[in-house]
Amino acid sequence: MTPDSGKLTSQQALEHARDLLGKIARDLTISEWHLVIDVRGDDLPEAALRLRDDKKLSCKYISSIIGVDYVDWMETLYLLRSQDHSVPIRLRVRLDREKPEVPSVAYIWSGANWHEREAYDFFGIKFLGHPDLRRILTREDYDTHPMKKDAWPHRVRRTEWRWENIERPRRLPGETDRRDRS
Amino acid sequence: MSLLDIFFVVGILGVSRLVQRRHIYPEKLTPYECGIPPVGDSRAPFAVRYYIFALLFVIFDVEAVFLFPWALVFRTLGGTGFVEMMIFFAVLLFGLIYAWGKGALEWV
Amino acid sequence: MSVTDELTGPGKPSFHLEEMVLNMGPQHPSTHGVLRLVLHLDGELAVSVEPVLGYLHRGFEKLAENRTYLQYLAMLSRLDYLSGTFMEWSYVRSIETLMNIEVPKRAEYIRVIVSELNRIISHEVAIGDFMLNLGAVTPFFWVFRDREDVMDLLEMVTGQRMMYNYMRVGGVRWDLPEDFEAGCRKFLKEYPAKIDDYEQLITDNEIFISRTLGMGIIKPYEALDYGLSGPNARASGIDWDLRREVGYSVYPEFDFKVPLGQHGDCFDRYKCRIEEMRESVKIVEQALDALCGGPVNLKLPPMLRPPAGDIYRAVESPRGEYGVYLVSNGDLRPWRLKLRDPTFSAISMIPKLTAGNKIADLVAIVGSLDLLMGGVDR
Amino acid sequence: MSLIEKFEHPNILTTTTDRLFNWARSNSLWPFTYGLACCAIEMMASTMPRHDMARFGMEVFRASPRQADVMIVSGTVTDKMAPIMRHLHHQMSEPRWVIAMGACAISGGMFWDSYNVVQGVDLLIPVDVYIPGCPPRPEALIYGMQQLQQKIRQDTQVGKAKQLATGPMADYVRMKPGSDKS
Repeated sequence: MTPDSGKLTSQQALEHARDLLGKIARDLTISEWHLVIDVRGDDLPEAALRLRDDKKLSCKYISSIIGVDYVDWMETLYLLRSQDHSVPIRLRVRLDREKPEVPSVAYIWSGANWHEREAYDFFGIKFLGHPDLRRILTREDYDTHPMKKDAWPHRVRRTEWRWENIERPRRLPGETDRRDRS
Repeated sequence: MSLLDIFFVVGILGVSRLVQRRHIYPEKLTPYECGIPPVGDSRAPFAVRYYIFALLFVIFDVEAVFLFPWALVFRTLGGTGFVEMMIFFAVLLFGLIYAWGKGALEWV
Repeated sequence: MSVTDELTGPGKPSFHLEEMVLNMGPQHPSTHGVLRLVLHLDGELAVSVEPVLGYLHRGFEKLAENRTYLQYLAMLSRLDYLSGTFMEWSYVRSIETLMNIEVPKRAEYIRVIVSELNRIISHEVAIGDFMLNLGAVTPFFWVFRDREDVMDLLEMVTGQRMMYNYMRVGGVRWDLPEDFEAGCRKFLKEYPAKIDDYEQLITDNEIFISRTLGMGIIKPYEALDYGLSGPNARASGIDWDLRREVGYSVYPEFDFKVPLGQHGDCFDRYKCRIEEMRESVKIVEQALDALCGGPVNLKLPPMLRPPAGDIYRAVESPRGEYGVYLVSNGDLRPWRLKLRDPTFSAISMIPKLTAGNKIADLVAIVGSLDLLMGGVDR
Repeated sequence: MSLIEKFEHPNILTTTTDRLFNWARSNSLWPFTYGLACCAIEMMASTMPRHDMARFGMEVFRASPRQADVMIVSGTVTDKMAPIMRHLHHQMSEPRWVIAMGACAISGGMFWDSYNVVQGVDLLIPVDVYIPGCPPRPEALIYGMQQLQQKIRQDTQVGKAKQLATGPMADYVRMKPGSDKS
């Protein structure tokens, strides 16, 4: 269902974005009234700046940055939404899997800073020019990027914090009550 | 100091010393900082503003200490005791107003 | 040679003047769960604050790739554990849009009723915790006492106090019990008076006003820049509420006001939450009146296989825009599931908001953002 | 070690002090605010007006481990939180008890295959009472606390000194500070 009148409809937004971005936008599609724009990696900041400073499509609000691992290529999506024209816009950038790198947009939207750190933490996508690209959710000394498809096996067990050699308490016949353990 | 007081002080401390479970090991003695092993030494120099607050606190705490005996003998002192106490309050009140005016209470 | 050079020059005794690093760590009464704030303190002022996350990171998004669509539905209310129905709602809506399923009307109304009741609970705990941070314990007791009444209603409908698992793809699990409507109407009649009690106790309290008015001000453009949504953004004057902008489900049929704040300080955030609770009461009343007959779910087979494709659906949860980005390749299990949490962006604002405040104000600002670490750390 | 714990066999002195201490300890259990996830909300609800935990003397929630007796682990313990939890447990003053509240604390619960969740708190610290449920209802938490009170009432001080010197905590006593890699 398209938003109510008075606001830019998806079709008008598509036309406007096409002539705004010109050849930067590789292709524009509408999926369920969201406008999806495919962009190449290096001119992503250019497209982002234009979209943010444009009068009609003023995408000042960045909802999130999503990394997706399609085994033979990787993708980052930038969910944008302009407040006045509630047409959500999705910038899609395709990266190669071995060396996923994309210029950072942290200086365009300060909200993107942490989302990029999370995408790096989960997928190992390097955001060039990011103020401090560190892990944000997993442990600092975690070696793999967990969300990648080849980060299986699922359960990476760490047992060195096991407390001495205490095994799971089982009530064996004749075993005394565990009360006396402090 | 009557014998009873000595008995109470020594008794309580002694009994607790006898029956408490003392099981001290290094990790238990580390200072508590929300679960994270503390970093850096805690002997960093304090801000001088804390000293001013401590000073004001001591003054008005001592003033409160003088209130308790006064409250006990309030009825026997009659009018004159009351007036003297009010003078004592007035002096300290002016001290407080002066400190307030000088901005000692603001945490700059 | 300035004074400090004389004191701290080479060969002089080490008299360094750096700040004291203090941990408002994962286990702290006022950090609403396991958020850790590394404070660099100069006396009482926090020179710089750095949040550290991840102490409750359970890997929800990786687990999604190991569960079928129905199995994962049960886990969703553990995410933002105060507003479980909204997680399920946005997940379920994204699947329904992928499979373009039409949800029966009665199920939509029931979803609105259950979710708005859940919004009331979530706002209550938010206000209660915020007051506890400022040292007021009485509101905390009142809030939890009233919360129990709503939980009885929800337990009557869904069977659980907090983890509902009530919504299914294509409707809801089962119909409303008979005595739910009577109990709900009685609650809706009494509840606005209780909100007035909170207002009378909190809003006119001088201590509360002096501690929150003008504290942690968020400008509208800053809120947009950092990606804030929900009551945190509306308090700064951003007139944006998914229920009205996108008009999903049956919300266009109800008329409700979206409360806005002027200055975006702690007081306005609290005020927005109180007003939203009143609006939710109105919405539930209208939804109860508009309840129509009909089936409650579509009885789909449990092993769903949505067609290949990707979809992003967001819902107005009590903390903001809660979205689910789902990529499915026609398999029984999702290929990729991203859960977009509004509090994640709110916390990214803490360093900017709380730099230069005293610790007591820092606690008030962090409390007013209504953080919940379950959704942030996923 | 205290005088009473040095006795090897129960005698008139230890039984009377046992009864006195156990009565005092069991009826004034001070929980340690250690709320991690959803169970923390139910823990809060159990101290509130309807399911009043104060009826049994357990409503004084202390935020610092020095003043708490019972550590209620309510929520999921992740790998990043594991060393911190052990650290806090060791900082609690004796005698101390641990309640594993909720399925996540007992056995990792529904995150059995997560790469970042500790599969059960008893891998890290000795647990006295397990309260199943996800989240357990406030009545279940109060019932669990009562089970702990039963357990404390049967506690004995005799032989505790020898047990502490030789038990699993033994090598802690002779350890240099910081040698425990947590």
